[in-house]
Amino acid sequence: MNNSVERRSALKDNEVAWFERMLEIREFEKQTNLLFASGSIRGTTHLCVGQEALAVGIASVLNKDDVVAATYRGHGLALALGLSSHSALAEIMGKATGCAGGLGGSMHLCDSSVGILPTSAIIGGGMPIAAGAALAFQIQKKSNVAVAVFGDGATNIGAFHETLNLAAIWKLPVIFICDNNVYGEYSRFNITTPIEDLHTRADSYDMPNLKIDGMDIYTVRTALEAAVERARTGGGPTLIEAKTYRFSGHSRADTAPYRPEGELAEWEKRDPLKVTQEHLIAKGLLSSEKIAKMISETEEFIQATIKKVLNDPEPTVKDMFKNILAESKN
Amino acid sequence: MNNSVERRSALKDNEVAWFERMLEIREFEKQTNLLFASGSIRGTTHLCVGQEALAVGIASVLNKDDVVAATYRGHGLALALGLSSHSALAEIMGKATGCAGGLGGSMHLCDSSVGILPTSAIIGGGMPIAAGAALAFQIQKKSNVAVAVFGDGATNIGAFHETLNLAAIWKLPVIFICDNNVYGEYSRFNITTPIEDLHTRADSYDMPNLKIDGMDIYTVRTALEAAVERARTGGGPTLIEAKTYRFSGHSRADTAPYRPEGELAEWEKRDPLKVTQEHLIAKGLLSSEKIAKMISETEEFIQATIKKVLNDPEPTVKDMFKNILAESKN
Amino acid sequence: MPALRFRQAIVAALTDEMSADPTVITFGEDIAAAEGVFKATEGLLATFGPERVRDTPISEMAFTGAAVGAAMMGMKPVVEIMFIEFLGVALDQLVTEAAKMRYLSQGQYSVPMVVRASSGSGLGFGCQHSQTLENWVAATPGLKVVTPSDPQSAYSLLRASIADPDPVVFLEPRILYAERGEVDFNLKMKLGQARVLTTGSDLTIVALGNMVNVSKAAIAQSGVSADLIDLGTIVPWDRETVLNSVRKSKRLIVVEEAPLSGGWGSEIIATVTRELFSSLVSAPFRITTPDIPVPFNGSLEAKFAPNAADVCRQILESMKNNSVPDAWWVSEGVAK
Amino acid sequence: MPALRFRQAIVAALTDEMSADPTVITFGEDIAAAEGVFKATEGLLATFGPERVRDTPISEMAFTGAAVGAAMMGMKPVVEIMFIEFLGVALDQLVTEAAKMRYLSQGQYSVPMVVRASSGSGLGFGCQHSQTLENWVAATPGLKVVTPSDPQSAYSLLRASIADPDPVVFLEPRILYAERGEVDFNLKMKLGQARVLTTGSDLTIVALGNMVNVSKAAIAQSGVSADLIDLGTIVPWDRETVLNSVRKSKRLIVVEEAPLSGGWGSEIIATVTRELFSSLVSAPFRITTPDIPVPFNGSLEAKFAPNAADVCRQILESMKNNSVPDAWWVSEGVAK
Ligand SMILES: Cc1ncc(C[n+]2csc(CCOP(=O)(O)OP(=O)(O)O)c2C)c(N)n1
Ligand SMILES: Cc1ncc(C[n+]2csc(CCOP(=O)(O)OP(=O)(O)O)c2C)c(N)n1
Ligand SMILES: [Mg+2]
Ligand SMILES: [Mg+2]
Repeated sequence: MNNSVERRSALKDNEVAWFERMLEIREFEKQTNLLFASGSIRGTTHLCVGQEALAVGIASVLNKDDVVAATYRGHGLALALGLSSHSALAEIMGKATGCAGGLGGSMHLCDSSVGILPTSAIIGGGMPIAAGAALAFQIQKKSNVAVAVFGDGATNIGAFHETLNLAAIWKLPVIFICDNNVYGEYSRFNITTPIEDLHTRADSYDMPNLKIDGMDIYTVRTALEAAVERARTGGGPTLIEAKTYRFSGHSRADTAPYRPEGELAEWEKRDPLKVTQEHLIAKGLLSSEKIAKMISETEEFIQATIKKVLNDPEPTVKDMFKNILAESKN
Repeated sequence: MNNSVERRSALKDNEVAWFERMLEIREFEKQTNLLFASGSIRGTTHLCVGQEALAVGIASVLNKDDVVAATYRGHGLALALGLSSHSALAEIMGKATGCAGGLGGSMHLCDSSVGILPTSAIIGGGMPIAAGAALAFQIQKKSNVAVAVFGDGATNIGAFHETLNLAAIWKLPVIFICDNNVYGEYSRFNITTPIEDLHTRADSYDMPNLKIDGMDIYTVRTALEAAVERARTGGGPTLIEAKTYRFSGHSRADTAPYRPEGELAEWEKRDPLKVTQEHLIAKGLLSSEKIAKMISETEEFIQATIKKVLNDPEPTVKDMFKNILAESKN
Repeated sequence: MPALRFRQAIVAALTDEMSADPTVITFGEDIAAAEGVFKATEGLLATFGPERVRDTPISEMAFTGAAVGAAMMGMKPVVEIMFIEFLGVALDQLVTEAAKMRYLSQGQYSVPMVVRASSGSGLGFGCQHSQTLENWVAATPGLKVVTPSDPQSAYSLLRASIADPDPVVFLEPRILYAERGEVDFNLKMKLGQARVLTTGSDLTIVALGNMVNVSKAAIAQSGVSADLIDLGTIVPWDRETVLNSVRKSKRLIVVEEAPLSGGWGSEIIATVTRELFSSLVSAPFRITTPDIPVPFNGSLEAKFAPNAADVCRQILESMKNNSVPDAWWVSEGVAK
Repeated sequence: MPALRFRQAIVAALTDEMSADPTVITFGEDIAAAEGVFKATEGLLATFGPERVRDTPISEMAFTGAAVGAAMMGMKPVVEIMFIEFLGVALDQLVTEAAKMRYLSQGQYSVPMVVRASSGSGLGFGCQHSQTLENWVAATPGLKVVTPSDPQSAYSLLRASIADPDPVVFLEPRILYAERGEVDFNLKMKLGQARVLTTGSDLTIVALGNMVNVSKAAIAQSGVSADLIDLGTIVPWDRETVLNSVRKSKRLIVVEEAPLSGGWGSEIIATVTRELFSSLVSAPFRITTPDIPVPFNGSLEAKFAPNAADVCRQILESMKNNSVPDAWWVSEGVAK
C-alpha cells in the first residue's frame, strides 16, 4: 500500500489527524509562498490558506476510490486527499519526483491512487469531468462518488450550468462543492455575481443545495456526509456552498490590496485551524502543549521535505516526450 | 423609407394588422414546407407554425431601432419584424434577391433596417450578441433595447447562463425571451431539463422573470411592454418564458412521431391564429367574411411571391467572394 | 459483403464495439430515442439500452467533458457532436483537458474517448453548419484526428478509434452519410495508416474524406497514372506512405476541403518539401476551397469545395508543364 | 522616443485609441479595478471611467459575444482573454459568429472588435496556460490574426487592430510583457504588412512574436546575411514581402512557436514552395516546438520553444550543405 493511501486512511475517524493535516497544509502553503518569493518556485502558485477545513473535511469523508476534480488552487486538497508533501512540493518545484514528474507544476497535481484527478487550470474545466466520472460509476454500478471543487467565480462559467443540469437529469453520483472564498482573482464575488448565496443556483436544476460554514470541519463533514450518502444511494447530485475566505492573495505576489480594511482580520477570527483546535481542546483530545509540539514537528517536517526536494533530480529532456499518447508511454 | 420599415410600422397599434401578419407567417411556413418537400428548397428549414403570436407580439411592441437576435427558427420573427416575404423566401431559396443575397439560407435571415441581427444557427449564439447590443445602447445612452429569442432547449447551453449573469450584473437593456415550444429537436424539454418552469432560472441572476401564454398576442404584448419599459428606463433585463407549441416537426421532413398522441390536437385548440381571431371578432374588428377574404388574399400573395422568387436571379460566383472583410465589400 | 450506407457503417462499428466491449457507451443530442439526426446511431438504444445509449441536453461542454471523466474511469465513451461547429462551445474539454490528461498524470490516467462529429459542405446547411474545421484540433499533441472517406473506412476506422487508448476526433463528412459501399466487417484498419487507393507512376494525390472520392473521379477523368492516397488519419498522418509514393512519383497534389489559408494540407506540403525537395520535379501544391465562408446557394456551394472537373483541370495543367495551375477563382478572374 | 515595456505599449495604444475614438471600450476579467493580471490595462479605468472600462464575470463566451453585439451596434470593443486557452470556452463567438456577420448580413453589419489574448510559453505556467493556439483562429475567413514582437509593434499594430473594421485576434506573447523597447507613437503599421528587420542576401527567415527576437539573436550569432521578416499579421500574411525576399535569397526558414504538426508556418512554406519552387536552392523548412504539451520544468520549457542557439545551429547546418537539419530532438536522439 502506497504512502498516499496510508495518508488518506490516517484521516479515517481520527479528529487529531484532521488537525494535523490542516497544520501540514498551512505550513506547506506558507513555505510555498516563501519559496516562490525567493525565486525557488517559478510560474505561479495559488494558496489555500484559510480553506484547510474544507479540504480536510472532504478528504476525511470520501473513500479513496471516490474521485475529486479540483483546481489550480489545489495544494491543500491534494495533501488532504493523501498526496505527500514531498510529491506535491517536488511537482511545484519541477522535480522528477513530483506527482507529474515536474512536467505539470503547481496548478496540476494528481494521484490516481487516492482519486486526485489532474487539477485543472481552466475555470469550469473539472466540473464536467467529475460528472463524467460519476457517470462511469453509475454505469459500473459502483457506489463511488465524484466530487468537483471550484470557486465562487467559477459559478459564472457556462460549464457550471451545463454540468449541474446534466448531473441532475442523469441523477449522477456527484457532489459539487463551491468553495466560496469571497474572491475570484482580484474581484469580490458580488462584483461579478448578482446574488449572495450561490448555492441557490442549483434550484435551476431541481438539485438539493445548501450553504455551510466552510471554516468548521465538523460542519463540512456533516453536510458532505449527507450529500455523499444521497449520491451513493442513487439520490443524485448536491451543490454545497462552503463559505470560506482566502487569507492570501490570488496568486504569485498578490497581496490583495483590494480587500476592504478589516475584512481579513474578521475572518481570521474564524481561522479553520483555530476553530478545529477549539473543538479538539473542548473534547479533551488535544492540549495546547500537544498543539505546540505538533506545530513545531510540522515545521520541521516541511523543512526536511524542502531540503529533500531541493536535492531531487530534474526530469530529463527525454521525459518530456513521454506520456503524450499511449505509444509514448515510456 | 424602405419596405421593411413600412411593414414594421404597419403593426403599430393595429390589431387587424397583427392578425394579418400572423396569417402571412402561417401561409409562408406552409408554402416553405411544400417547397422543401418538392425539392425547391435545399438544406433545411425550421418552421414556427404555432408560434406566430409571440413573433408578432414582439414585433408590435419593439421600435425599429431596437434589435432582435433570433435563431434558425426565425422566419416568423423576421416577417413580423418587417422583412418582406419576398426577401425571406428568396433567401431561403438561395436567390440573389434574398436578404443575405442567397448566401445565408433559411437559418440566416437579416435586415438591419428593422433590427434583425443575422439569425444564428448555433444554440445560444445570439444571446451574448443581444447583450452586447444592449451594452452599446447603454453606453450610447440610447433608450433602445435588445431582445434575444431562443428555445427551451437553449436554456441548457452555457451561453444562456453566462449571458443572463452578465446582463444582470451590468443591468443591460436586454429582454430574454424563451420561446418554450415544448420540444428541442426530437426531445420533449423535460427529457433534458429537470424543471418545469424555465423562467425561474433567472432567479440565479436576481433577474425579474415570468411565464406567459405565448399563444395569445395580447398576453405577449403586456408582458413584453413591461419588460421593455423596465429595460428602457435603466431597470435592466427580464427573462420571459412564453409557453408555445411547435405545430410542425423540428426541421426538414420531421413529422414529429415522438409526440404523445393527442398533444398536438390539445394545443391546436389554442392555435394563436384562432385565439387572435376570437379576440378580434369579439372586439368587432373582424368578421368571418373579412377573415376568409384575408386568408385567400394571403394565399394569393404568397403564391405571387413564390412565382416572383422562382424567377429571381441567383447570386453570381463573384458574389460569394464579397463581404468577407471590409476590403472585399463590393 | 453487404453494401451499407456510410451512416449504417457507423452504426455497425458502434454496434460491434459495444457488443464486444461493455465499457463502450455513447451519448449526444437526440442520438438515443431519435437515433441521431443523421441516423448514425440507429438501433443502438434498442440494442444496448438507456444506460449505455443516452440523449443529452444541449450542453456540448458538459457532455464532452463527461466523456473525458468517464473515459478516465474506465469507460470508452463515444460522443456525437452533431455538427463540428458545435465544438466551438466545447473545445476546451477536448484540447485543453482530454489531450493533456495522460501527460498531466504521467500515465496514471488515460482518456480513451471518441468525439464523432459531422463535417463539411455540400448539403445546403449554410456557413455555420458546413465547415470542416480540422484546424481546431489538428495542432494538439495528445489528440488523434481521423476522417473516413467511404463506408468501409467509416466502419474500420471508427472501430479502431473506439479501441484506441487515447482521445480521437472522428470527423464524418456529412455529405457521405447516405452513400453506399461494400463493407468487410473483418477488415481492420489502423489509425495513422493511409490507404493507397489507386497506384500510378506520374503523380501522388493525397486526400481526405470526401475529397478522396472527388480525387478518384478526377484521376479517372484525367487519365493520369497516379497514386491516390486516402490519408484517413490526419493526426498522426502517415508520412511513410506519402513520402514513399512521392519518392516514386516526384509530384504531389493535396486535395483538401478547407480554406486555402491555414488548412491541414500545408502540413503535408511542408513535410514532403522538407524531405524530398531535391527529387521533386515540380512544386507540390494544394487544391482547396477559397478563403470564404461556405455559401448557401446550391450552385455556389457546388463550386466551393474542390470538384472532380476542377481537380482534373489542375492535374492536367500541372502535368503538362510541371507548373502550378491557378485556383479556379483566379483563372476565372473572380478573386485573387 | 520613450522606452516602454511591452505591456505599457499595449496600455498606450489602448489609451490613444480610446482618447481618439469614444466608441472604443474595453472589458475582461480584472482589467478595470485591478488593471489586468499582466497590467496591460493600467490606468484605463481611472482615465476613461467604469462605463468604458469594465470588469467581467468569468464568462468568456458571454463577454466575447457581448463584444460582437456591441461592435455590430457601432462600438469598438477590445476584450481581454487573459490566456488564449480560455478561447476554448468561447471560440464559437469568434469563429462562428463574429467572423460570419459581415457575410451573413451582406455588409449590413460589421464587427470591428479586437480580442486581445496572451499567448505562448516561457513563464512556467504549465501546459494549460502556455500554448500559442493560432491554429484555432487562423483558418477562418473573416478574421484577422496579429502578433506583435516588441513594444513598437505592440503599440502600432494594436492601434491598427482597433481601427480595423473587422474582427481581429491580437495575440500578445506573454513572455514579452516586461520587455522594454523604444516606441514612436507616430509610427503607423498596417495589418497584413510585414516588417523586414534585418536585410541580407543568403537566407530569409520568417518569424512571429517572440520568435522574431530569437531569430534576430540567432542571425547575429550565426553571422549569416539574412532577411529577417517579422510577419506581424498571420492572417492575412504578407505574401509579397516574403516572396520578394525569398526570390532574392532563395532560402527560407520559418521559426515558429507552435507544434511541428499543424502550426501556421507550414502555410508559409507551402505558399513559397508553390510560387518559387524552381528558384529555391534548398528546401524551405520550419523550426518549431516538438509535438508535446508545454512542460512545466524550467530547463525543459527553455528547450521547448525554439531558442537562439538551436536556430543558429540550424541556420549554419542548412547553409553549409543546402540541406535540412534535424530538429534538436532528433539530433539529440530523444525523440523521432
Ligand atoms: C476559463 C478561464 N477563465 C479565466 C481564468 C483565469 N482565472 C484563474 S483563477 C480565476 C479566478 C477564479 O475564482 P474562483 O472561481 O472564485 O476560484 P478561487 O481562485 O477563488 O479559488 C480566474 C478568472 C481561467 N483559469 N479559466
Ligand atoms: C451549440 C449547438 N448544439 C446543437 C445544435 C443542434 N440543434 C439545432 S436546433 C436544436 C434544438 C433546439 O431546441 P430549442 O432551443 O428548444 O429551440 P427550437 O428548435 O425548439 O426553436 C439543436 C439541438 C446547435 N444548432 N447548436
Ligand atoms: Mg474564489
Ligand atoms: Mg424548443
